[in-house]
This record gives sequence, structure tokens and C-alpha cells, in this order.
Amino acid sequence: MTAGSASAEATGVSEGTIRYWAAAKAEAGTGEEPYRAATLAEALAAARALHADRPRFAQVLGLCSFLVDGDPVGGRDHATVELKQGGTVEVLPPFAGG
Amino acid sequence: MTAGSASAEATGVSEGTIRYWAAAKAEAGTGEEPYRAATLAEALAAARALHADRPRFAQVLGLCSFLVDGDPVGGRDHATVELKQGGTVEVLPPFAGG
Amino acid sequence: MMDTMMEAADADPIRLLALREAPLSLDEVYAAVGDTHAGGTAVFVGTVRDHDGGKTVTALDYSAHPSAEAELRRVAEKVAADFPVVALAAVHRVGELEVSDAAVIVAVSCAHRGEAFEACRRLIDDLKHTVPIWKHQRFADGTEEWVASC
Amino acid sequence: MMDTMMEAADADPIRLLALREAPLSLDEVYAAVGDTHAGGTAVFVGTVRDHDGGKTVTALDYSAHPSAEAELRRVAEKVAADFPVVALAAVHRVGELEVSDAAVIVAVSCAHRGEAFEACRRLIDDLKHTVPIWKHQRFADGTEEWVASC
Repeated sequence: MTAGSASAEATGVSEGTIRYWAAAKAEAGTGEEPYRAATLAEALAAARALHADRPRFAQVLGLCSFLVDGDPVGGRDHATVELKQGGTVEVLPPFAGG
Repeated sequence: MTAGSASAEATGVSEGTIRYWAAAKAEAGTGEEPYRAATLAEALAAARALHADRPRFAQVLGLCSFLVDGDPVGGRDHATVELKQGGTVEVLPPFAGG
Repeated sequence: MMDTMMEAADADPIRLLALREAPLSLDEVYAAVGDTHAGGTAVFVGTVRDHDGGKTVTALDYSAHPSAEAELRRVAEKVAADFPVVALAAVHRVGELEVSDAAVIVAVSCAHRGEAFEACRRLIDDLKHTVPIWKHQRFADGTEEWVASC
Repeated sequence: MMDTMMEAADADPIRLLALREAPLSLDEVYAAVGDTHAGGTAVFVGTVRDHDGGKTVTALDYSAHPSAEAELRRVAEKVAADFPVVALAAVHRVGELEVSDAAVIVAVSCAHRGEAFEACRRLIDDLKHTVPIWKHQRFADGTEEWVASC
């Protein structure tokens, strides 16, 4: 057990699923991928690192709104949005209905 | 020939037709009646006198707009609107389309 | 009565103007303003309400002055000039109508919805204001009324 | 995909809300907001334009987040609360669409046309702003684009 993972448990790192929609899914090249993070900010930073080879991923991510376990994150600071074990983060690009 | 009618010709009195529409026709009790007048003001004054027994005629007339020989009278002073021989005065109550 | 229908050539945004005794068709008016360049179509349907001023309306009829169609065209041309209209249509019913019948249908297609809404609103407002059409209502209590003339 | 249709009881002004893969019907939406108390019905139809940003559109598809219908209801309820709405309906198409197809139809009936226009405008504006639906376009030159995501 590396120090990192041990302390991770202590500081509330949890595992769950990121679900990408529409343009975010297209740029990520996948509809779902796991997250291992304590906050939304950490999960998104990890996703950006993971998809660093995809030029437009970060750009689209910057336009998106997010749901955590179904609740809109809205304007809250992503670093203060804690993720739960087995939870979901949904990545929603700007809407374009009608 | 009475002085009145002689001088009437001299001062441009002409004969023509008044046509009433919608509520004006209903209150006048007729769709058409002749006019003998030099101006629109005179023709309407004569019509009011003729239908004095119809209480709402004058009231509806007051709401109407007029066409003289097809042209809208608009805001012009009725006393300055000259009538032609064989012409028409049309009496249009307020519109209520749609 | 008047049952003419003036369908203009394609280039002309005014696709359909009519005064009709026959019941109006929403599909016809909507189809008339169909255009691949349009992104939005705003439509307004004026219907016969079952009450007016607290009285129950049982029947209603519209009558029009002979100049009504020419006035309707003038209104339509002004809207087509003042707004980026792709296509426009306006039909008004004349004669006897029943409650819930459509008395007027106007429709405007534009590239974007904001323009379509504004042009459509102007079209119906100007139509009501300047086209010589009159509305006569009969009420359940046996009375009757010329709308706007009392 | 979602093809549910929520038709509310008569007392509820919200008569029809739906997301559908099948082509939309203007008649259905208009019929849904028919009401003898209404004097005016404003309708907006959003259609697939054949060009966008100067490029020719050849195909288009809409996809929706599972919460889309609940969001649509929230939007409809707010409009029904903020305006004197007699009846209201909104249907949005999902899946593959062709040019000129109707992507969305919203309709509002009120006693008077001013209210109907304003409520209808709010309904489509709020729908576009808050209902999680996405639009993907394919162009004649082979390129494609997620609208509002580039």
C-alpha cells in the first residue's frame, strides 16, 4: 500500500463513474470512465490529464455544466464539491434544443 | 326655384350616396341613403337629423371613420371635405377583425 | 362573398393572403410559409371565445368591407418590409362562426425565432387595427353586439 | 429512446409535454391547447434549416439527457404560473431529422393574444436554455458539429 493510496482513503478519495454526453462524449472518445477523486475538481483534472492527447477535450469540458449524483453543480467551486463512493459525475455540454 | 336650392348649386351642393356598414347600418336601419350636401360635415349633420329618432345612431356615427369616393378621410376637418356629384360617402365603424 | 386566394410567386415572401367563408385550416397556412431557409415559424390563431364581457357567446359573424383584401396586402407588405421575413401568410374567416372556430390565422417564417415572433405579432396587431372587418356577436341572453362599436 | 407523452387532466393547463422520435404534428399540438375560454393561441415551430454558419446542412440529430422531460415539465409549470395560461403544450423531437422537419413545437392558449405571445416566447426561450437536449449537425462538405459546443 503506497502512502498515497492510504492517505487517499483518509482524505475521502472515492471511486465512481464519470458519464460524458454529446460533444463531451465525442471528444472523450467514450461515454463513461471511472473517477478516483475526493472532489469534482480533482476528478476533472484527472480526466484532462487522461485525455491530454485529445486537443478539444479540455476546451469542450470548459463549456460544460455538471451533475453530481443527479444534482446540478451550478456555480459552486468544483474544489468544494465532494464526490461519494459509487457516485456519478455527469458532464453536460451547452444545451441546444429547439 | 327657391333661393336655397339656387344658391345651393352655386355653392357646390352635390348629390350622391351614403353607404353604412356593420353597426352603422344596423343603427341607421338602412345600408344606403342619398346625400345632398357640399361637404362631409353637412352630409353627416343631415343624416343625424334624419335619424334623430334612433338614439344610438349619432353615438355610433361618432365612432366611425369615413371614405369619400374610396379615399380615407382620416383626421381631416369634415367641413373641408368636399363631396362630388354622384359620389359616395362610406361610414365605417371601428374595425374588429381577428 | 370574397373567397379569393392570392398565392404569390416563391420569391415573394407573401405566400398566402385570403378572406374566406369556409373554415380555416392551420395546416394550409403553416404549409404556405414552409421554407428550407427558415429556422422558426410563429403562428397566431384567433378563436371565437365562449364568453365576452361576462356574457355567454352563442354565435358570431364577421363581415368585411370590399377594401379588406387590399388593406390586408398593405399590412402584409409592410411587415415583409420591416422584418427579415422568409415567408408570411394571413387568412381571415368571414360569415357565420361557432365557438372555438378559428377567425384568423397568421404565420411568419424567419431564420430566427425572435424575428418570427415580432413579425407575427405586428402582423396580427396591424391586421386588427387597419383591415376593415367587423365582428357581430349574439349572446345566450338573446342580446347581440357589434364589437368595438358600442 | 423516450416516447412518453404526459397528457394532464383538463383542469391542468399543461395539456401535452413530450419528447418523441416520431415526426411531430402541428395539428396534435394545436388540438391539445384548444379551449373554449381561449381567444388566442400562439404557436412556435422550430424547424431544421438547410444552412448554418454559411454551410449546407444535410442531416441533423437531437439527443436528450434522461432528465430532459422533468426539466421540460419544470419549464412548462413556471410559464403556467407566470402567465394567465389557459392551455399549454410542448413537444420536442429526438433522433435523426431532415431539413424542414419540425424539431420543436410549443403552443400556448390564453384569453388574449398579448399574453399568448409572451407566454409562448418564454416557453421556447426557457426550453432552449434549460432542457438538456443537444443538437448535432452534418454538413455537405463532410464536416459535422455539436451546436453550441465548439
